[in-house]
Amino acid sequence: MILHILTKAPDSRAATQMQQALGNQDSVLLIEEAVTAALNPAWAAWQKYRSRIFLLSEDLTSRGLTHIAAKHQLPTMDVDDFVALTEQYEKTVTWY
Amino acid sequence: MILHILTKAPDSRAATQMQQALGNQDSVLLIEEAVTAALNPAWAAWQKYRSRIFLLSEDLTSRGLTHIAAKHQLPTMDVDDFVALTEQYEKTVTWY
Amino acid sequence: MAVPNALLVIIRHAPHSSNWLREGLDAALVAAAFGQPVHLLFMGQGIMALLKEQGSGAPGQKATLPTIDMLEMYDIEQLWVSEGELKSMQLSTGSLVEGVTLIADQEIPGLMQQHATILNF
Amino acid sequence: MAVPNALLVIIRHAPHSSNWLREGLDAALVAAAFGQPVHLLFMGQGIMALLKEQGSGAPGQKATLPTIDMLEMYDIEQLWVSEGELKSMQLSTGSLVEGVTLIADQEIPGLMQQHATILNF
Amino acid sequence: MQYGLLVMGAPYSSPAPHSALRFAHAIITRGHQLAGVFFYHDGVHNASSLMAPPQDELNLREAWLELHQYHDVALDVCIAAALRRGLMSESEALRHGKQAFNIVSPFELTGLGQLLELQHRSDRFITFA
Amino acid sequence: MQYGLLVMGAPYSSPAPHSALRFAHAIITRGHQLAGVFFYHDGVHNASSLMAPPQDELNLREAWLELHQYHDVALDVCIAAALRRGLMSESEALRHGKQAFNIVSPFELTGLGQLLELQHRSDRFITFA
Repeated sequence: MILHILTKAPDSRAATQMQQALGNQDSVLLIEEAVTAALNPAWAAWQKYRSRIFLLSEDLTSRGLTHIAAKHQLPTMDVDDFVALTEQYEKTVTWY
Repeated sequence: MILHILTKAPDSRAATQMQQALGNQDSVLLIEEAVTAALNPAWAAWQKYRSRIFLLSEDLTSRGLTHIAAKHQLPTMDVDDFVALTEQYEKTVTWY
Repeated sequence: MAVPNALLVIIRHAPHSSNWLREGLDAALVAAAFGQPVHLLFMGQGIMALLKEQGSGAPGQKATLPTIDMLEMYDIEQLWVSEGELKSMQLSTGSLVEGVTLIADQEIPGLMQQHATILNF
Repeated sequence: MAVPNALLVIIRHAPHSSNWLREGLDAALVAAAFGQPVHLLFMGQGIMALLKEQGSGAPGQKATLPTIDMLEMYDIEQLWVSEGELKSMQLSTGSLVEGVTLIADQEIPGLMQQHATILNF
Repeated sequence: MQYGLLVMGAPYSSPAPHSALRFAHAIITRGHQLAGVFFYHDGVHNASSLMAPPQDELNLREAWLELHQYHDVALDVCIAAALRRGLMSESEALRHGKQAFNIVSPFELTGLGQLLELQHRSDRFITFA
Repeated sequence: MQYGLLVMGAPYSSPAPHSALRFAHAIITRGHQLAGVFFYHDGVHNASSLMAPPQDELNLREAWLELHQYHDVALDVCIAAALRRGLMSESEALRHGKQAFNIVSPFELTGLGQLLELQHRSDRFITFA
């Protein structure tokens, strides 16, 4: 079980490679530029990894995407939740 | 008339944006990571801008792509030709 | 649209991801302060600099919006946004600050030709 | 394939474009020098590090191939290459250095799970 | 739990240092230990004592210093990555015949062995890049 | 013709400085003038006097120095971009109360006005980034 942290946009190479490496029980946290995934609810990963993919709320706020994420009903978490998530996953891998 | 210099791969945002900005009489030089375009002769730009898009040969050599470019019969130029090209174009724009 | 000695500054990078956006805007502001007419073209992720709801976010991160608001004071009034890219990012003009002008994709090459000097960030 | 304390180093960046490749390989070499079993996985542009025809190119640019050749001396013998990405880059195994092993895309998640420690470059 | 962080982005050019700092404080707030931070690749620039950002921007080096002072977090900097990028301590400056240096304690220049050691000794190891 | 170059990539992290240097020599070989090089964004790291790459790698700062010595090329560094990234001259070090500095002549810290001035006075202006 791995927690994957994506820091680049959904159309980046990092995002493609992360999806290739994702196991059935892994989760994904989208931070930094990756929160632009909030703009595109049709991004395949939203459907495919439902209930185990999250947006970091502080990075949504600074980029002006909080309302768009809420409108699309996408799951967010703050940095404390981020730490809590790392407590549950022994390994994390960052894609950048 | 503009000489466009692309430094990123054909699947990058920089490559997409360059193609949006390209005028009918403009030329393109592919340098640095952009020389990976040698791997893909089906890249739309090769057909669309035939006779005005070039690969920088020094950057092909250092990346081990010289033979692949030759096999695909793609046009190359060295750094002296690059300078000669800038003599002909009053403006250059670099996409990175 | 054609101003003989105008500088076109192209902004293609988003806030916070790098310093390209800030240093691109700085170049535009300095050129304007020196009296040169300056036009801005926002492409791709650069469009995110114009989102009006940008918050202060995490502590210590400097916001971009105050700089965007400053452009008008420097007489930088022409802010073009690539219409095709706005659409492909699924954004509407309503989510952007006021005062931007949409430009059709096929007009971008013409815009490039009309400007004697271009800086691409 | 499963070695309990092996380190998996993932290489995703091409030679010359940045220093990610070189600094990723350095981490792999140091781990091996410390006696840790090290496996390498090449994805995307990282596969270009394995092209056997890489020349010296422009003066002053350090080549990557000597470092790749050095891996075996450090007992780093497992070099996996993502088969799907090799194909999508239109490269064949014949264009790569000897000693690489192709790995099917669907096996990559399993590879990640089997390694206790991973460094991603 | 023991956490270790790897930071590979430069201040002001990458958001990675900001994300890492925010995460570091959240770790500590939740009662965990932060064993150390290893700076590699462009992340070595976080350690520069000559960093002088505008006054309305966070000085990232000072933010790391505070983390060390209040929470005893080790701040290790990869020596090979640092030298190449123009960062050196007093002893390295002597060795290279340079008149100045820009890495001072508690930032420590060290080898990549320390990175691997930190990864092994941490229950959780998170990369920011 | 008069050429001007804008360099916005850091040594060893970006290929831009290498490309720019190679281009600079080719300009001069073809009989043109190189009026100046402006370092902006991460390109300011090219000017660091504390850069100490491995001996089998080109020292990029020294390569720029040679270009200045033999061909009288002005080497201007954006002051705002430099200070933020930990690069300063002796006078800036005094002003900021720092013990050291890592920018020395012929590299000159200057404002963005110099970039615009170089662009205007050059017949050809090429960006490497």
